[in-house]
Amino acid sequence: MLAIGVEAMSMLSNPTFLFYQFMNSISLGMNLFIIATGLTLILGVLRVINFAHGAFFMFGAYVCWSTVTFLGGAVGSFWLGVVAAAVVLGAMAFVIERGLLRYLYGREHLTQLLFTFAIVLIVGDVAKMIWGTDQYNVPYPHGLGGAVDFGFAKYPSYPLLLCVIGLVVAVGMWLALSKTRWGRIIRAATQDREMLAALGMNVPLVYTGVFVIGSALAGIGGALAAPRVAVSPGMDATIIIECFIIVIIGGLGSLWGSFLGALALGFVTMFGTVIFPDWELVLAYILMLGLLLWRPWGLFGHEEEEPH
Amino acid sequence: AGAADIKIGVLYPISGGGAIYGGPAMRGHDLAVEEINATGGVLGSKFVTVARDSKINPAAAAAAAKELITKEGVNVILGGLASSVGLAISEVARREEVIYIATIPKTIKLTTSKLHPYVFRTASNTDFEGDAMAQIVKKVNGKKLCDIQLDYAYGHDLGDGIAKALPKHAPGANIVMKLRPKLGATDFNAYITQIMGAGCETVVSGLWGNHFVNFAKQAAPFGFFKDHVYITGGEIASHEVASKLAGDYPDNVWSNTYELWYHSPTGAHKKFQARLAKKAGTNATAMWPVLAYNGVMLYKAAVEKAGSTDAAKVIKAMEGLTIDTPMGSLTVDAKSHQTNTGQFWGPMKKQSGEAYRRMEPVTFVPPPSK
Amino acid sequence: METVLQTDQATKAFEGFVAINNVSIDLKKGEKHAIIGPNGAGKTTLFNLITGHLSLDSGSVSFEGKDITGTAPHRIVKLGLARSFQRINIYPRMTVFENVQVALIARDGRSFHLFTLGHSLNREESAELLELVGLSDEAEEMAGELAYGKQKQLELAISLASNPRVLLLDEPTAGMSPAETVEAIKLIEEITEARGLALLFTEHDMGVVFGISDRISVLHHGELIFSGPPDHVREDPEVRRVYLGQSHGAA
Amino acid sequence: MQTGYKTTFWISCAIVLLLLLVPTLGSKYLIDLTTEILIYALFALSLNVLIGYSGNISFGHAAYFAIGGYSCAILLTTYELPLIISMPAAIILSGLAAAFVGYFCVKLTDIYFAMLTLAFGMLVWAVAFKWRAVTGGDDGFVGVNVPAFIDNRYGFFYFTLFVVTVSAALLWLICHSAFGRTLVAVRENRVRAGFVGVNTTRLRHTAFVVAGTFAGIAGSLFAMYNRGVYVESAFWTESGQVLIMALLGGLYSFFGPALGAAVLYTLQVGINQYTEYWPVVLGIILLIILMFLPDGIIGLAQKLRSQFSRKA
Amino acid sequence: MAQLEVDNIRTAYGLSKVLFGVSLTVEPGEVVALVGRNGVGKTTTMRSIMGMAPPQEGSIRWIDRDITGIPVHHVAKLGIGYVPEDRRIFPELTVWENLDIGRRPPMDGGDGWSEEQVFELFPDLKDIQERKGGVLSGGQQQMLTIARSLMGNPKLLLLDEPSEGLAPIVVESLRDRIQMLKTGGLSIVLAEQNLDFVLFLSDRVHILEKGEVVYTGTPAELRDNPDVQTKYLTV
Ligand SMILES: Nc1ncnc2c1ncn2[C@@H]1O[C@H](COP(=O)(O)OP(=O)(O)OP(=O)(O)O)[C@@H](O)[C@H]1O
Ligand SMILES: Nc1ncnc2c1ncn2[C@@H]1O[C@H](COP(=O)(O)OP(=O)(O)OP(=O)(O)O)[C@@H](O)[C@H]1O
Ligand SMILES: [Mg+2]
Ligand SMILES: [Mg+2]
Repeated sequence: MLAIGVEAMSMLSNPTFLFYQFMNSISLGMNLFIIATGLTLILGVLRVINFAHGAFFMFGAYVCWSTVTFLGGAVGSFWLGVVAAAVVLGAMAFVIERGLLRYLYGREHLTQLLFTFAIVLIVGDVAKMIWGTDQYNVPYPHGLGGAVDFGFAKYPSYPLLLCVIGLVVAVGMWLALSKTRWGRIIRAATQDREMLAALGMNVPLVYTGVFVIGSALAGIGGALAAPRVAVSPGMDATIIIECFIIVIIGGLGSLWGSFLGALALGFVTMFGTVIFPDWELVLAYILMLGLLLWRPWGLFGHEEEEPH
Repeated sequence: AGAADIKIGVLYPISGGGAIYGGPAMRGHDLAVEEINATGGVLGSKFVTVARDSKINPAAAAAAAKELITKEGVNVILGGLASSVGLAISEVARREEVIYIATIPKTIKLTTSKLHPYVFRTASNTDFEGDAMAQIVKKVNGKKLCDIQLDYAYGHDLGDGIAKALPKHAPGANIVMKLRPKLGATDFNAYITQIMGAGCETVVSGLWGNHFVNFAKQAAPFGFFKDHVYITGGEIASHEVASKLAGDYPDNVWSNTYELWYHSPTGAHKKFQARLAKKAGTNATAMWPVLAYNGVMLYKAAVEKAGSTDAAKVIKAMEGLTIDTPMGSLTVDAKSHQTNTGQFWGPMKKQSGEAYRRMEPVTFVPPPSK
Repeated sequence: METVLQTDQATKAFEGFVAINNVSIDLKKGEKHAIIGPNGAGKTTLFNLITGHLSLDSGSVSFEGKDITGTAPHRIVKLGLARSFQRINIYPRMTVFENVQVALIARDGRSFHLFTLGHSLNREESAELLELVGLSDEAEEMAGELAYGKQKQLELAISLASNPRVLLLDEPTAGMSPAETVEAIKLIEEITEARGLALLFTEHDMGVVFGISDRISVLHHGELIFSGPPDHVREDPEVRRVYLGQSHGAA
Repeated sequence: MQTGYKTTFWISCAIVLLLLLVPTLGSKYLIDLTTEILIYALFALSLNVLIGYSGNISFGHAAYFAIGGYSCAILLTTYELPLIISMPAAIILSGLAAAFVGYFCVKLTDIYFAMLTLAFGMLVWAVAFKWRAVTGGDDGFVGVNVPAFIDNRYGFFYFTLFVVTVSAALLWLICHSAFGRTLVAVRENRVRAGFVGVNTTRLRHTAFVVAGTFAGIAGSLFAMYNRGVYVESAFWTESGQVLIMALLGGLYSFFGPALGAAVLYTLQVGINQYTEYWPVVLGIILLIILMFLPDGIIGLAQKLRSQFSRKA
Repeated sequence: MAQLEVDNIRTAYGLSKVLFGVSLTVEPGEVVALVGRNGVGKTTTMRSIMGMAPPQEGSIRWIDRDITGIPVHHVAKLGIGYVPEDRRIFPELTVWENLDIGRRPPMDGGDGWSEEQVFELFPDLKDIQERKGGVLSGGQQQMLTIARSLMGNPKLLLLDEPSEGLAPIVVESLRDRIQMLKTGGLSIVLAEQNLDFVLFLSDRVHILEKGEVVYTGTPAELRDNPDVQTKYLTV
């Protein structure tokens, strides 16, 4: 076992292998970021830890599969699937928020958390009722099943595309939140709901909007993940913990925090599995522990203001 | 009429991630019970199924097993999926002195270190599987092997099984790299690139179900399956994986399955297949039903032979018992309580005009004789 | 007279903005010392530095001759220095009675008694304290539902519970009606008198400031610009210019 | 108020008395079910010291349950030590583990706290998973040796009842002690509590240790009851489950969580018997409780009682 | 017809009743003061008008429209601004962003308040535009709250204890500024403990006691009525 570990280590001095690992890390990171960003948004504004985010992610993947299958795998059907996932999840989120969640805003974190837990149970079973227990395969979108040739090495094109999408999402969200009035309103809503209403803002609408957008992002994340993984029950379970870890190490509700957190998780996972193969199970947790011991409130978070 | 029903407790995961397997298994189980009852039952009694969700949680499965025994008063327990669940149910069976037939769990411990009189297994085990894979390594003339297994009991045991069997069947082959991704892993890129870097021409593996699907989908764009022969346990040749991956199923894969709907080694299988197809509403059926089906049939035969449902008598009857199954005859080893369940092995080939891969040729590999 | 509390060249900056600059003040035994100054002058910050809520960039704080720079807040309280807050700071979902009782339990060092029933501890003393601040009637009400002024009274009761020798009050009468203010001031005077407390407080109500303080220090832009008896403060042109304005300055 | 304590005392006595009679009903299943519920009730009560009384949501509480379970099982079986040594040692080990983990966790609050406990909990899970030689890995530690006097359904039931009753009594005392009161104050306003001279960090740390220790007791009972310990017991979903139990019963009452454990466990076992779609049923029940019974079952009972007495 | 007409409202928090029939009217450009001891219901009256604590009985009319129980943000959009006693700035937003959140064009067109004008009113805020609201001193927060609600160009301002926590010199200038706003046509409901401030600014004073209006009069009348003052306002 030891000798084998050493061999893997020695591969790290091989530039092609290093390039692969580097790309692997970034693509995993961006993949996770796309999924986690919706969670960050919801957590930041609604202060709700949305356990159902993973279930929404799974649902998005299923919707994408159904769309692709319905269209017989025609060119472009995958991208329609992504849109469909966003729309369906957005609509679901709308119903959940308007019908139930909004009555719980005044209550404790724990109540809201268990609420989302209940949603996990329900959404999971609804998915099972619709799609059964089979696993499904979504082919890579047309023209993206191959690899891009960098001269010295080839790297699969689809993960590369995910990196680009991740970056676009990050920059887009950042611009929207910090440079627009709506962004400021959303941030204000995280801090004092009642006062925001007293300034004439339709806070319930803001909340609904944020929940819908965040959930649609989960759906998009699921649809975008679908070509790389088996679409099946249970795919929600691991992703939600990874998303939590990202959000926490980034600092609650911080966009760039979760961006960096996702990248960190990508690198730690990819290099960790090579250097400490026996620790793969807990690499993510160790990353989180280490980070929180170093910066207790995450990369970009800070302690709640205490009263003067 | 007259005699009381015989209650069969059955435990498969029917909720959550494990439901992919538990659902089809239940179908096979129900088919067996229906057939038995349609032909007048056993000793004049009907079989009645009491099903519970084992989840993939041993403590929950143990609690459910206890409930089946103490509340429902079942005569036997069938099922299990994960190894830990199998062991947990087995422990309850031992204490409550009720027979447990493990239909899916493969962990070797069940019939070795944790063996007790009440536990039997109709599933294959990791040593059988490793032995078959070593034979294929020989067949494809593999020399430099990479071994990738999931980091949990089944993966470790299968890895050991392969390592044990290699010197016997393929002495020239050498494992140069062992990789152990975690159970439930979804991103295999780090492993794919490591194998590519290590320069193996052959990969042995036990990545099952979704793990294989994810691995294959992520490896394909690298051109991975052009350069590597991929020999794998974990029933990757089964219909559920082949049909779902369809055109994305990679080339150069050798794998196994308990059953193939398109391949009938016996006349009994044809009939079984027809009935199952009717129940499932499709010809192309999964592999899991036959496992559950065989478990019920084994118990039925043992009760008939014992002439009673008394556990001690049934155990006696079961030891050394041989029954006919859709897959051929099956014998219970009197000492280890393990049946000689074999598996089909072969390369997966593209079919002309179809995306769906089939095993071609199909070879039945019986368990190694001692 | 003996000095009980002292800051020596205390300095504190927030991200380059100097909120407290070289401030040295002292509090004598039994003295009532007011700190006044424009909004944002650094009064609350100074209090936070003294009570250990914020750490000093440089300088030191000493209490009864002991250097307490860098000591944890709860230790400082135990030494005999208590404070109230500018914003209300109570236990909103506990009864008024329990608010005080818990403080007494802490004072007696019983917070870590896992096997002593809490219910019966310090009942009489809690009742007395509530009586003292005039909250006897509200003893069983949820503290969070009290009106603002009453919550301030409760704050005072909680602060007194630790038997302090020095009391730091950050705008104790802010938000109180004139009637309550008069009562509160009377109360504070009585209590400081009876218990021999030294009092360091901030306040923007000049009636209160000039009414009770023995000495007044003025902060401006984080610096101490004046310290002396009330009459002198009133006449100081600089203080009038930056803080008092016309009405109070003229009086 | 004092009379309130008295009522609690007598009601508790009555419940214990009724429980003593369970084995006479002649149903093995009922005995098993009651034993399981008692163990989960203790588990939930221990968690409530953290959640209800100190206001810290833990997602890693199952870790101490598992540590108690593994230690007790290993000491009894691998080292063949008597129960009188194994169980106390297991309890102390859980407490020590909680002391170690708590040291880091109590520096944080709220969601960060919850996530840190989750991370530590998963580390414990991973150790149990990987340390096959000692714990049996994901196969579980099967075949625990238990002493003869509890190696039967009845003996174990009475033993469990005894241990859970004594533990619950101790927990009650702790929650209503000077410490418990101060804990509530810290939950309500940490900063203020600091300024009346409470070392809030140490106080929360103590609560963490108390919770972990009693979870360890529940865990060691569970290991002996099942004659086995499995890694799933340390998984975060197990922590989630016990959290739901506590909330279901009502966090701000001492006995609520125990009641919640009884109700949820029975529900789960019950629903499981009728449908494979038990998660959706559970989800809907949970929703109804959250939407309509904000203070859990105990809260509802109190509301009904106060309405009743107002009419009377 | 008055601009704001509060008619006999009764408000409770849960089971505890706080207002027992409070009525008041405000004419355009008028300053109406609410005074009284702590806990008599001044804040609750304002929260009722704002829709934050909708009354169980009684009605609130605003320019010929019944606004009883409508959502808070609708009330705000109809031109009523609220400055709460506990400040409630958005701590994570900068001073400038806090002001921006409050921005709302005047209902009847025109330019309305700009940051520059607000900074003229509170020069202290100008230098700390980029500072986060949460770290401001108590008084700075108070100024920011008032400034923020002005940015919404309300027709009626509910000012809950605006002078609290402000330095005397600032109180003075605030008083003058409010006077200016009033001259500019803004109506104001003012809850205040500082009697001088009240007497200087208001057109009418209501004294509340235990959730009821027990006295109504002009400042002059109140000034000349030491009996009432002693009875309700001092010890
Ligand atoms: N954490 C911080 N970061 C940056 N600036 C801060 C911080 N805390 C306080 N300040 C600034 O320091 C200055 C002093 O604030 P402080 O609260 O001490 O004032 P104060 O004298 O109590 O005023 P007031 O009378 O209005 O309560 C203010 O300008 C404030 O904005
Ligand atoms: N959220 C609440 N729940 C229950 N009771 C409340 C709540 N808020 C206020 N009260 C009660 O309502 C009454 C009126 O409070 P209100 O804040 O309106 O008084 P106020 O006149 O503004 O007093 P102050 O001058 O102290 O600000 C008080 O007795 C208070 O205890
Ligand atoms: Mg201040
Ligand atoms: Mg008020």
